[in-house]
Amino acid sequence: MNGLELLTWARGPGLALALGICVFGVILRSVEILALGRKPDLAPARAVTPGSGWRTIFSRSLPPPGMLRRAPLTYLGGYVFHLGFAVTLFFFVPHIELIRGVLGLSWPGLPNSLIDAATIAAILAMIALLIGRLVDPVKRLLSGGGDWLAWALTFAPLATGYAAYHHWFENYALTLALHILSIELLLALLPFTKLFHVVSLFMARWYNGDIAGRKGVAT
Amino acid sequence: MSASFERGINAFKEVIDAPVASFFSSCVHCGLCAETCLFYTETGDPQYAPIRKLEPLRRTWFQEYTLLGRLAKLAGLSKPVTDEELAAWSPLVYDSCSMCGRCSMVCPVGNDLTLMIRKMREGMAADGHAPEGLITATTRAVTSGSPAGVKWVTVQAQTTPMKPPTAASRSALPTSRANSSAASSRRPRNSRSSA
Amino acid sequence: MQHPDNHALNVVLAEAGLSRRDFLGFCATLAAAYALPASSVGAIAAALEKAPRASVIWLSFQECTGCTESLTRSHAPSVEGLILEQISLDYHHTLQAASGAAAERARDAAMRANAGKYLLVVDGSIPLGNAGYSTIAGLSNLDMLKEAAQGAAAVIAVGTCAAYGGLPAADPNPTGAVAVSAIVKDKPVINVPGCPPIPVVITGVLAHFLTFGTLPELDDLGRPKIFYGESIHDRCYRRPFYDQGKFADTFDDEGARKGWCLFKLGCKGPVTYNACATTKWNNGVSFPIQSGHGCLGCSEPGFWDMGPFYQALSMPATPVQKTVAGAAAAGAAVGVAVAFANRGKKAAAKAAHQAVKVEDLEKKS
Amino acid sequence: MSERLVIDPVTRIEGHLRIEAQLKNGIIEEAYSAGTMVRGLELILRGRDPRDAWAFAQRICGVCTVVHAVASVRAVEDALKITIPKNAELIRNLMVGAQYIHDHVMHFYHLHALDWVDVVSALKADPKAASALAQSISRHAQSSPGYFADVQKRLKGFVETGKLGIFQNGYWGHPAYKLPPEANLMAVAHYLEGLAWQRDVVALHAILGGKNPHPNFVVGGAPIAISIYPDHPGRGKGPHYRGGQGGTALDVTGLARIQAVIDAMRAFVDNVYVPDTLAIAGFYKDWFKQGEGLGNFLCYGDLPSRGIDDPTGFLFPRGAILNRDLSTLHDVDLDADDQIHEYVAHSWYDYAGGKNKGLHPYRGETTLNYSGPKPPFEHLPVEQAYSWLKTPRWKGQAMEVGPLARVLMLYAKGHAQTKELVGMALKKLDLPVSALFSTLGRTAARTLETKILADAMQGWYDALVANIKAGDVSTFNDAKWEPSTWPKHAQGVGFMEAPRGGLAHWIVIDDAKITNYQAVVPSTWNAGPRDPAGQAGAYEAALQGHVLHDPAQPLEVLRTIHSFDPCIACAVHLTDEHDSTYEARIL
Repeated sequence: MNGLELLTWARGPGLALALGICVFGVILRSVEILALGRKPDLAPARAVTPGSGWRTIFSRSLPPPGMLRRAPLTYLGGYVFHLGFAVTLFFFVPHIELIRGVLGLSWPGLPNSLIDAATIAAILAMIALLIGRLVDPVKRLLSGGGDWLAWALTFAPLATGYAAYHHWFENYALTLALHILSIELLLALLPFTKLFHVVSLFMARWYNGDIAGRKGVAT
Repeated sequence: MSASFERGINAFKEVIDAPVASFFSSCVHCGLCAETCLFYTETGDPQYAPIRKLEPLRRTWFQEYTLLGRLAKLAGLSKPVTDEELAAWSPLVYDSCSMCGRCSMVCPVGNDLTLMIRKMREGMAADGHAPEGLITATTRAVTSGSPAGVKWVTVQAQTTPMKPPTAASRSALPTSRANSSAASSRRPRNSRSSA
Repeated sequence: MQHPDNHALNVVLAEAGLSRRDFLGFCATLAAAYALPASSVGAIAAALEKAPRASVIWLSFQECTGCTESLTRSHAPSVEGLILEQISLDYHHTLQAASGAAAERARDAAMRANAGKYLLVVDGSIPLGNAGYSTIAGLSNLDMLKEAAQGAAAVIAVGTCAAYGGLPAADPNPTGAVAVSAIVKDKPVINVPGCPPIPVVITGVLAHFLTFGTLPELDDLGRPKIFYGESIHDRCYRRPFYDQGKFADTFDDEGARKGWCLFKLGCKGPVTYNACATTKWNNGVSFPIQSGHGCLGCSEPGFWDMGPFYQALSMPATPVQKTVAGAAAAGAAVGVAVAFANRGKKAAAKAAHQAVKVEDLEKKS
Repeated sequence: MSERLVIDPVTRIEGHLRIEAQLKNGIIEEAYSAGTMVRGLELILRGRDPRDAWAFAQRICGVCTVVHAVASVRAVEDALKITIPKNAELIRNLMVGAQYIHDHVMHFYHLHALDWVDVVSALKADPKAASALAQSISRHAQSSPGYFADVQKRLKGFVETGKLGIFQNGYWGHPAYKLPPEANLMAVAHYLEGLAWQRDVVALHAILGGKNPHPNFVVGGAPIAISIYPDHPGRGKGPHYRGGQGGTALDVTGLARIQAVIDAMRAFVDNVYVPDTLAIAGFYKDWFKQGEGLGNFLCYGDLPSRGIDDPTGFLFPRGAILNRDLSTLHDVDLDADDQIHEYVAHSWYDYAGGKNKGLHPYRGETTLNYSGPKPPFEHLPVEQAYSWLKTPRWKGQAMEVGPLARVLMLYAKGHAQTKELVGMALKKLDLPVSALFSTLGRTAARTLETKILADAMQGWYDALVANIKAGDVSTFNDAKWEPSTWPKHAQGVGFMEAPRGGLAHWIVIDDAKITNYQAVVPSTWNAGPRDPAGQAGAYEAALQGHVLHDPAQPLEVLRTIHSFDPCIACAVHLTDEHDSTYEARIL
């Protein structure tokens, strides 16, 4: 199998398989979580704060006062990585075409120079976060195989995509195939690793906000 | 019926619900909860990272309530929670958490760690891993109405206009002193606290 | 009359009325094609002058004659220059005068007279499904290729069919078509893919062999690097628009007229290695992208099965919706099953609940 | 004395053709035409996006490299009811026209000429006399004695190397060669000139289609956007459409180059091709009496001026002629279930309903079944199946398609330029109209229609320029581009007149995928084997009665076969099957 055949496999059956596993897993895991139900809080609510859960979904994206100074690497690294990754993912025209091919939705892209900058920023942020994870005693204690795997799964598409775009290797089709395959691996494992936070984060934040709301605490 | 490991795990199973599952699913091990925990900030000991305190509960959730975890347990890939483990976690769950709620306020993915600590304590208690002092206090509270074991006469003595101390009122004091010294002896071992 | 086997090219050229200037012009073209310095023109001329016209046998199997047509479009060297002055094209269905038995005799004679020295050119794939799927003079393609390859110095597989199986081998490959390299294992095989290959690429590879007597440097797909070393996308005049994010959305919108990038219209330039964007076609007139149509990727193995031509390269090559819908249903089903199991477990836990009394707090086991 | 003649490979054609003939005393009693290569394109096409079909279908043939693409996009457009913009119609006409002119000239000089021209004899020519001959028939510039002397010297040097290459084993010196050495020399010169000319004039395809062979097309119009802005102020004075240089190949420079190509085409056709045809034909008048064949002719019609749905606007009319009767033209309907049928009685295919059934292409079946002898073999069993070609019939009749059919249709319809050209040629050769029904009649018809097309090219070009000047730069209709706009089921036929004759592709589309694709091509009509009733095809009929001087040098057979300009890869196309078994048929 040469690079192009691998690419065609990755664009065809591979993509279908990965997306299938991803969607399968996301739905399975979501049902699994939500179907556990909520243990009722028998205490009377101290306050009625409608929409607290929804508000928290958004408000939790900002660092609480003082935290930025306390953990600058985690916050800045996290922001740069997430924004860079999102810009690269959602505003590179070939990616938009992929989304159009799957969902039929489309929007204008950004010039490649900006995408390039966003990718580099995301890559550097990920490297900084990796070093942080290796050095910081708390993170190191909390980290297990799943954390290193998740990092690698996220880093691989950025690195292979960057290498493909800049033709670092002679065989472009193969590089592109590896890029797509790395994304497919990411998609397939997303529901079953901590990467599932891209979905469960919304539930977690909502519950948190809702619970806090009953206590009359603004979150 | 005495406390037992089975009862503890059973309680874990009872308290794990959708919020808990979503919290554990969302954790990215960023460590920010530690940055807000006084036990960590004062000691610098990573084991006080709040999410770390919930590890037995997390594993119970994973093994009991997720497909992947059930399979992993079947395949022997995920080691089950043990009584010894719970014993080891007891100081973390009880003595190293003041339930101040700061971690729940900063967690970027929205985990309510305080809630989970509270839930975990239900199981820990059913397992008999509540701290000895707390058990005593609780027993006293139930039996005598005062966790500190203060009897009505003592209260009366305290509330009546000052008189020279009597032998009866003096006899109540050593008990409370003994309690507080027991609590301080359970201080975390690795403490470098200057407090 | 000179002895035919020792007939050097310069003498032939002189006798054929081709001036020294014409000859050096050809050498300069060759030097340019191979990105050699101008100073090498003399060396090329010297090499060519010593070379007698090499015997070339051209076999056509499962093909459409597009490759031969392309050969005739070559400007430098031109096809008439090639067949009169540079090679002795001893067998070629479409161009040779003789037919039938006379044609086959010419092939036999050339193979015998030039054993071990002739160049074998093949266009078209070889069907292995049934020997009757393609025959010439009652002979199967497989037998004819094996017979002709035996005495060849090297084999040039011209066109994507010969190089990689091409159209006949496209899914579901009804005739079991294979590439030349699947059959010829003991001889050097140069792949010159393209549907068809660019005219001067065909003649350029022949000229390289004639000039240097060796094979050009090949990439991992057996293609000469000098012509297939760079992707069309990298050398495309529309590349700046790709980088600026300017794309034609349809074939005659503003972007299409302004020459914006054709990526969204399915251009396969990024994964296609060929000289189209630099050499261009038909004496540098244009190439597919310049004429408004995305690259089909025709010099790449398996390009027919790369997914729909008008689907952007980053789009799924095959529809994923059905798989995803099925997976979603399966996910929901398994999720519900797990949910029921979980609820059962939780209900059991609740049933096993025992109120914790103070006497229970202490472990007495 | 009866003997079996086999010519395989028939060279100087496209594809793999085998002719077997039964000779009696040097005369052909029966001839059999066999296509010996199959690829399976139709199976390959099934399940694919109909918008992609043209690229696959185009690779049916690299010689008539635009025609299958055009037929294919028209089939899809017919099925999906897509109309194309005026500019796209003109661009397609220009490309089809250029294909004809290029292909016919190359056929005459590079494939057919060696049947009439003895290359070796040219060495004996007197360059001065050759020059005089050339100047007497044409005002072509390259005709000085020095020019012919140079060509002769070049040829001499080549021949003296002893390595004749492609000319090895030609039938040089065969008594059937009748041209004087000077005419041979002139023809050899034009053989070489033609090679240079053809690679220059393909620039038109390269501009409008990106490359040649296999230029690009698109369903719904032309892929090339017009990079000229009618409302662009441009630089300096003059027509305001002079802006927008360089976006695509179809800019002001591209247009000018197309004009230059058209000029070069017309000059070569007028000054070289037409005079050479008439001059050479003058030496072979007996070939205006044989090789006639069926006498039935079929045209689908092409080169529209008011859209493909309006046959009254076609340059080449549609219709059928039976038994040489030019007074009665029959209507042809490609959709009608009872008109065009394909048979497999003598082909290596099976039909579910039996070998003798005929099927309309929409309902065609594909069951590949090679029942011939195992290679290597000597003879084909002509009583049974002997070809990869199917046998198409129109209302049960064997038909000839191609230039002769078209010229006869034009002539019968009273097309003024055709009447004038035919009249001129017949007068010059001193022949009656019936001489057209012959080997050389076919070759002459090809030359005359080339002249008609070369003149028409200018008209299409002028119309395109006028449109652009008027502000119309539309080349593509995207209304039905997305498959979501298509009906669940659709079927259509795309027809055209290819250089070798009437060509049509039938397509059936279900759920945006091809479920059936069939091409019935010119060489299938002409080169197909016998039908169940034993009726011979056009090649087979035309060869009957030929007298061979020497069966080892069957020059006479080649003359007649080449007069059809065989294109066998085209003829061996594919149909498909309706049940779920996996079967292939290429015909």
